[in-house]
Amino acid sequence: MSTESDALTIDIDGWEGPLDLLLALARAQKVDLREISILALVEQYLAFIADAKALKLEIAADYLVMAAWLAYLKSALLLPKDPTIDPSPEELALRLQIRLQRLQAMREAGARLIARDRIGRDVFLRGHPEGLRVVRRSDWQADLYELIAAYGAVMARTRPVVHQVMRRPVMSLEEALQRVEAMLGQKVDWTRIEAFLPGISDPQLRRSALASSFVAALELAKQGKAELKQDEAFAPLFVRAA
Amino acid sequence: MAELDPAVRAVEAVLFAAEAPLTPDEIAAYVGPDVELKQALRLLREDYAGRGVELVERGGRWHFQTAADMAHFLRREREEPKRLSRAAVETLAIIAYQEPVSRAEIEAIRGVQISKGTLDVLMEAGWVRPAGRREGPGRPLLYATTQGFLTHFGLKTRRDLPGIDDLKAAGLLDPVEATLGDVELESVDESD
Amino acid sequence: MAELDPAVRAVEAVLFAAEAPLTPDEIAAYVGPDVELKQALRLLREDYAGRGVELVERGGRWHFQTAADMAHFLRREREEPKRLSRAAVETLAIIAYQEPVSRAEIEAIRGVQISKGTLDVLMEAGWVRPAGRREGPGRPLLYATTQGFLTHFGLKTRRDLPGIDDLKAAGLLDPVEATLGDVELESVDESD
Repeated sequence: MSTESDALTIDIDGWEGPLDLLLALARAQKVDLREISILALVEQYLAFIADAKALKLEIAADYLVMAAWLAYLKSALLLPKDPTIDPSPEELALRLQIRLQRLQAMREAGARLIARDRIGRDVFLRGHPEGLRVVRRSDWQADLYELIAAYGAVMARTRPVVHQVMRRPVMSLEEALQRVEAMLGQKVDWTRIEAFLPGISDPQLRRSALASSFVAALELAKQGKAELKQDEAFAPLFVRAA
Repeated sequence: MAELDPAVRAVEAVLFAAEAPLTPDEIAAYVGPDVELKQALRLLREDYAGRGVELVERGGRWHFQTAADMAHFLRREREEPKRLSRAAVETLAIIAYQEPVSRAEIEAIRGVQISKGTLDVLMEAGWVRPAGRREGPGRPLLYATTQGFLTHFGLKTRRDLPGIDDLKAAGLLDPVEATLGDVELESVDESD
Repeated sequence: MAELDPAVRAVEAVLFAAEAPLTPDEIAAYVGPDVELKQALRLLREDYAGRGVELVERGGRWHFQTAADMAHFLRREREEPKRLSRAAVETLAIIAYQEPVSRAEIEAIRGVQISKGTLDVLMEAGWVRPAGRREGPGRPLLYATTQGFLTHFGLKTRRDLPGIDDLKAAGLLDPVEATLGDVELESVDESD
């Protein structure tokens, strides 16, 4: 900021690019952009850049690109017409002119837009509106199936459950008592308790028969009708008539 | 409308844009000291009398408000479809099948407590109504279904509800826990 | 002020109470379907013409606001809206007059790249919105103005944009081609 060149650099930065600079130069030339001389505009731009260079300023690349293009346009406009060049230099000049008009038009439109009566600056909305309210009401949905299915579920969950236990093959104690008592009359000597069981292949029923027969033997021993013998725990159990 | 004095227009605009009721002094700070404020306010109040908006004074402060009799226009209802919760459907089903029932009975049947909200929802939907009290200890409030209930569910009478046997036949009574029960019995067997 | 039809009073009250501009459909949702809304709105607009407050239509939505010539009374102690940068103003104008436009088209007109912040500022203000993509190479995102833009800048429709007809007639709103021949301007950064 302290040196002169810095200040001038800032001046260059004040332009929003080469088109902005061109527009400023064009407007200095004529208010109606449709009447400007492109050739004169090119001269002015090139002179501006040349001045800046003379001051040894840093000039952004895009300004130099534009200068080169304008120098080309200038020479093309001054040279005798070459019909093979497309677009023609006149066409290019016209396009540049339209482009400047467009930018100018939008710049003015923006200024007019921003100057309108704007809410919060020129016109104001009600400061403290009561507000409108939407009261949400629930429209409850359920169908008949849901209803009866729910009742079914409640009933199924809470009704006393009746358990039907399948009858399992067992030998009752009475049955075992009769059988063991009857058999004891025939077997006089010590006999393993398994020998008192009926011929059964079903292991479940066999277990039941064994248990019942054991209890029956105990009962007969209690009544003094039988004697039991076992050498050690889990050893074979022997029964004989007392 | 009558052509308004610029000063009155200014007072009108200031009161309209104000974020809170204003005292005459506060209004004067906006419109300037030369305005006949008392007169302007009286004029505006008369101007707005009978319209949808009125100018009112409360404790020395002035503000515009919508006319009191317009209040019902400032709200509108919007219906939002909502599905009943499972608890609500079950409660409704119990009331429908066993009405009139008390809350305690519903809870006994469901095996869980029901929240106050559940019955409220059913009453809001217009399907359940209080139906007197049961004579006896505590005189509990009873609930029953409404005509609206029958209409919504497409029933002529409550007798159109499928009976327990129908539910059973439709498989709707199959215990949900049945499978679990079997597993338990089996594991008991195995440990025999 | 004139005695009002109850229906017109209702429309007046609803618009007065509303926190945002309303479409006729929205007003109808409050005042009921039987009100001749078009007529009521026209009547109210005429009623308020020349007062300190006026009824205006912006992009199909209606609201009350203070009359523009009352601005000097109301600006007192009010925060001015943040000033827009020159780049933002031009970008907004280009979008408003030529919508929908892509960022590249905005840059082609302005001759400089626009910084990300410029469009952000306009979108944050609620004036500009993304408006789909243009079919074609790169499928560029397009920008257009919003309802809020019309409301804020006091435009009934986009046709009310100042000078838009003249600009159109002069061909200055035609779709932008990459004019200016081969000059590459895209690498230029704008200085806001």
